[in-house]
Amino acid sequence: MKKINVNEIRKDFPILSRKVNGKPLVYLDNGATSQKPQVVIDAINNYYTNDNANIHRGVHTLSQAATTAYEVSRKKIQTWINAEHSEEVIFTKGTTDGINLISNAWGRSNLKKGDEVIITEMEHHSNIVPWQMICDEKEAILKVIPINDSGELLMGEYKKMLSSKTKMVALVHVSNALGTINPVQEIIALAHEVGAKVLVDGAQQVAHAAPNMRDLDVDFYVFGLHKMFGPTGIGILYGKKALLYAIPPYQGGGDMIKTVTFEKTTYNELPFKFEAGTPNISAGIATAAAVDYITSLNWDEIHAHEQELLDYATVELKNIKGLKIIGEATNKASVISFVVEGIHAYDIGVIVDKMGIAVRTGHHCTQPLMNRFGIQGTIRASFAFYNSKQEVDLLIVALNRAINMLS
Amino acid sequence: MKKINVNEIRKDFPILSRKVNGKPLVYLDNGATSQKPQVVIDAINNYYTNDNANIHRGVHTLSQAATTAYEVSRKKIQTWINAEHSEEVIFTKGTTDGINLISNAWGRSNLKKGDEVIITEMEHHSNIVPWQMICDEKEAILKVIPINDSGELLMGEYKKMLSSKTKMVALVHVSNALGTINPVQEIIALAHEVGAKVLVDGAQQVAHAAPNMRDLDVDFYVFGLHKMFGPTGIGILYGKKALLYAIPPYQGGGDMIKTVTFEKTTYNELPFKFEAGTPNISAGIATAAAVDYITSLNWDEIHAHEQELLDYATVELKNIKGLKIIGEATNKASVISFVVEGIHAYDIGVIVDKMGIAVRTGHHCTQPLMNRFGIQGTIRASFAFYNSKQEVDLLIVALNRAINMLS
Amino acid sequence: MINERQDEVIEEFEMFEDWMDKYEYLISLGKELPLIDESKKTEENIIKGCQSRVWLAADLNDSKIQFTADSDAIITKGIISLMIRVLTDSSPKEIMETELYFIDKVGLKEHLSPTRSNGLVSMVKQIKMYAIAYSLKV
Amino acid sequence: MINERQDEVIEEFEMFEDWMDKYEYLISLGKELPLIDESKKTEENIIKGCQSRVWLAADLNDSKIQFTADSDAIITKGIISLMIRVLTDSSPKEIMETELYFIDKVGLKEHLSPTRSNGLVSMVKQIKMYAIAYSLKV
Ligand SMILES: Cc1ncc(COP(=O)(O)O)c(C=O)c1O
Ligand SMILES: Cc1ncc(COP(=O)(O)O)c(C=O)c1O
Repeated sequence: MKKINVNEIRKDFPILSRKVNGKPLVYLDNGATSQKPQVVIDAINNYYTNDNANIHRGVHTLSQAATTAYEVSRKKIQTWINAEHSEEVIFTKGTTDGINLISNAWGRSNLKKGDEVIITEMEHHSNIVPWQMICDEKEAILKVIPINDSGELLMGEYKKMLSSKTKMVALVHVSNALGTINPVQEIIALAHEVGAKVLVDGAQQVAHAAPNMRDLDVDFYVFGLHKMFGPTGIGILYGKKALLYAIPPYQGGGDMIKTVTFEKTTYNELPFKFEAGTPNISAGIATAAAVDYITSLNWDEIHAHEQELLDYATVELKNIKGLKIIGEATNKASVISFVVEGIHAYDIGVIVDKMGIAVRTGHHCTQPLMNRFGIQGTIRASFAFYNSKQEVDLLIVALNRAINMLS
Repeated sequence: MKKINVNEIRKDFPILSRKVNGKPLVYLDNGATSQKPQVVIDAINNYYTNDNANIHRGVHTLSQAATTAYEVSRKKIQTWINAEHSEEVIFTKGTTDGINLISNAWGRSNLKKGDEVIITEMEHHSNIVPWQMICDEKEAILKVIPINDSGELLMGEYKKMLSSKTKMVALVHVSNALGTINPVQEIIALAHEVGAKVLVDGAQQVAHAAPNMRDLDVDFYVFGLHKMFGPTGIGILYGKKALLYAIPPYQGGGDMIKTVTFEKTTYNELPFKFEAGTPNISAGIATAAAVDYITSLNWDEIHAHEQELLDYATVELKNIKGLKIIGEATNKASVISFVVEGIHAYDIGVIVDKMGIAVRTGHHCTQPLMNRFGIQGTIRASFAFYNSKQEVDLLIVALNRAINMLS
Repeated sequence: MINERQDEVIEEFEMFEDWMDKYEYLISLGKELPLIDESKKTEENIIKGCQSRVWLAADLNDSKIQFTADSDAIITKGIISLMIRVLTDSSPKEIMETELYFIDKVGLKEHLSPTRSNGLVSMVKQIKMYAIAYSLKV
Repeated sequence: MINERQDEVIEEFEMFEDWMDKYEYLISLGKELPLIDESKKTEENIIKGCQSRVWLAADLNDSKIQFTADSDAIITKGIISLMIRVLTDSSPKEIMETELYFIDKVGLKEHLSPTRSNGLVSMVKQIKMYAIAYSLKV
């Protein structure tokens, strides 16, 4: 397969040429947030410099231009995720906001005592705590699909859990801590057989491939733009139209109403019913630039490149004595978590940072998963398409040096 | 009093030199959103170009720098609003989000059947609908303080409403549709006498003066940065520490927890308990630039200038035949709403826009207030400190021309 | 037929030198006789834009649809008047198949943007709905 | 007394040429004898940073506070070792009044930033709390 030119692509991202602690930045913390191409930065800049106005309610030119640009972004997302209707695309604050919207608005109107919600052992706190809160309130039961030592879901256990009591299955598409890509399509189909709805947390998926709503037949899908080379403070909740239609609103305020009197308020149509208040307009508008950017790339090549990075880094890391990779699923995104025997992840993070390497250390907001592996946390290197094999080499050099110092 | 140099100040705002429909932009829609000085745009730009990283959890240099910058913004806001503790400053998505947070998290844990929540007849939908929703759920009663024909609260009626049943008084500091500045300090003191809490919607206040938390002795105060010359998608909820401490969290997710197990989750300290998920980092960081910018200005001069604009525009508008100002409170911010006999606000908005004038038309998300005055909507000119008397003149010329065409 | 009338309107608008002339013409159209019978201004026939209200009624006569409509905003009403002139007295099929290009061509596209809160977009949708409904009856 | 010890540490660090030397020294400090009695590593004495855990105990002896502390991260432990060297065996009043400037001066300020999740900041807060508490007893 033709290779992408990483050196060329890196030029699109101004931050990638900066230095950290005197060393060239090696940014391997893409799982936490991705870097932004110049076109996204420019879109934000241009909005504030030339077009800034509030949207959806103004007659004047600036307001119309901003509204149009904002709605263009919605359509671009719709196309990108292959949703049937543009009003199935709701702008949120981020992944966490989207999950809370559903656990709250859907949960309050659909869960009752004794109902069951299924999550997995590898969920991010953002896909655990909201369900704990609503299950607590509704006296519903939270069930957890366990994983094997490689970090893969035990599908047999999942099938056993499913019953007519199951109302919701909420799970991560790609695990931020392990890299595991879950078989969401199969999981969704199984859930639908018992009449349960499925919410997929796509936070980590969207940097690696466009999720396909119609192929997945998923009920709710959430992600944030900041991990897909877009701005901070904005995310997407996709929901099937009929479901969104039936759910009561989450937040009340401007834009989400049709008419308000003190006696009776009627709610606006989709998507506005779920978009109370002035949104993050600059980020909404720059979303189009992010989608345009990523769709301009050759994703077959990117998949091959990311796989190569993953394979290469995996082999190189395994050569380091005492290093253990956490998460060895067959189907894995370019995310590697590991621990080093006798050395605290924090110490390694501090030392490699001195050499310009940005990795994440800690529990990655997946404490139950860390407990499952009997560890406090890991060191995580997460790769984006702009990372190179040379950067893997630099990581390995830095790790060896850190381990040397720390043992 | 010394006059501010509007021409100089305008240079700080790049958009103010653009043209609209071939005419210089006259931006009089500051009530909807304000324009941004270059320093705010630069701060966002600089973050994405040089420092972009996720915050609060990373050990590496970029993450530390971003976290520090984000927390600096919190402190700047604290100082600006004279809050006692920095953890009383919660970052939200905006005014609407802040009100929903309180109506939800405070309301769910504090309201019960028969309790009373008092709002006013001039509230924005964002301070009506959330209270309708929670009162509905809790079978609490929503009471409404009426206003007089000038658009001032009937304080006598308010006093009569107060009782031991009153649990919350939620009102707007400065009315977005009328300009009325409410006597919030007195209202708060009266509410406290019966043991009620007070939430003040400061969305329109913050463009005209810094609200003082300790002087007001307010329990909750909300506003958004986009109306105070800062970025979109970020707002502030101030809450008294003891109250915030006692309220359960609103959203669940990353950052807002201390420990998570499937059996039991403990929540993080303030302010993080209320800040689930990756926040709007770029906007959070640029908040400091917005606060620095406005505190660098001479606000005594600005008050005088805004008063002059208000007085001048009021006189000039009243000279127009058939024009009626809606909202003539003694204590008024630089916001003027008006209607023209026999002409639809929308038509005027469309025509003056052709002449480069951006005003807002419609119900301004205050439908009950419009009903009170028996109108569908108004035309609203809302001034910021960068507006000039010449711009008022241009507005008057454009209005006369529009009325001419339309009558 | 519809397209002929569209082209007619486009030609008419070519005379106008600037936006002033154009809007003055629109306003004069808006001011002319009522475009709808007062009795038809019912809650049922109303289309609520956020800012202006639009009323729309459709009757079938001799296999052709007669549209009548109105708005409380005069510019909106002017545009409605053009639309009725173009569309009324056409068969459901014609209406279903037509593409309303004249609005764009005469420089009034902004008023038909889905982000406008004047109710016109919903009106056009509603017109198509009527056409579909009546096409089943014809 | 405390300041003398701070200055001593600062002088020591002036020898180091680069971050490597400095961190190697810190790590070696971290590796030395336990800084706290295993029996004192209780739930009560733990300070939970998001990433590393810190244990801290304080005892009053002869009107002077003895601090012992530990961490599971070795760099954190190295810094703790410096802090104990500087602070221990001081009177509550001294500790209350002291300003810990050496951390900044030796170029380790980043570790004491309130945004760090290593638990050190909470530890310093806790040290001051102990000092206040004991000052009431002395
Ligand atoms: C008085 C008032 N309250 C609340 C809001 C809602 O603010 P936002 O839309 O920024 O959430 C606004 C702004 O439209 C307002 O003017
Ligand atoms: C798998 C997963 N889910 C949810 C989240 C939460 O996303 P956000 O913090 O952007 O709301 C993250 C990111 O940290 C994640 O990796």
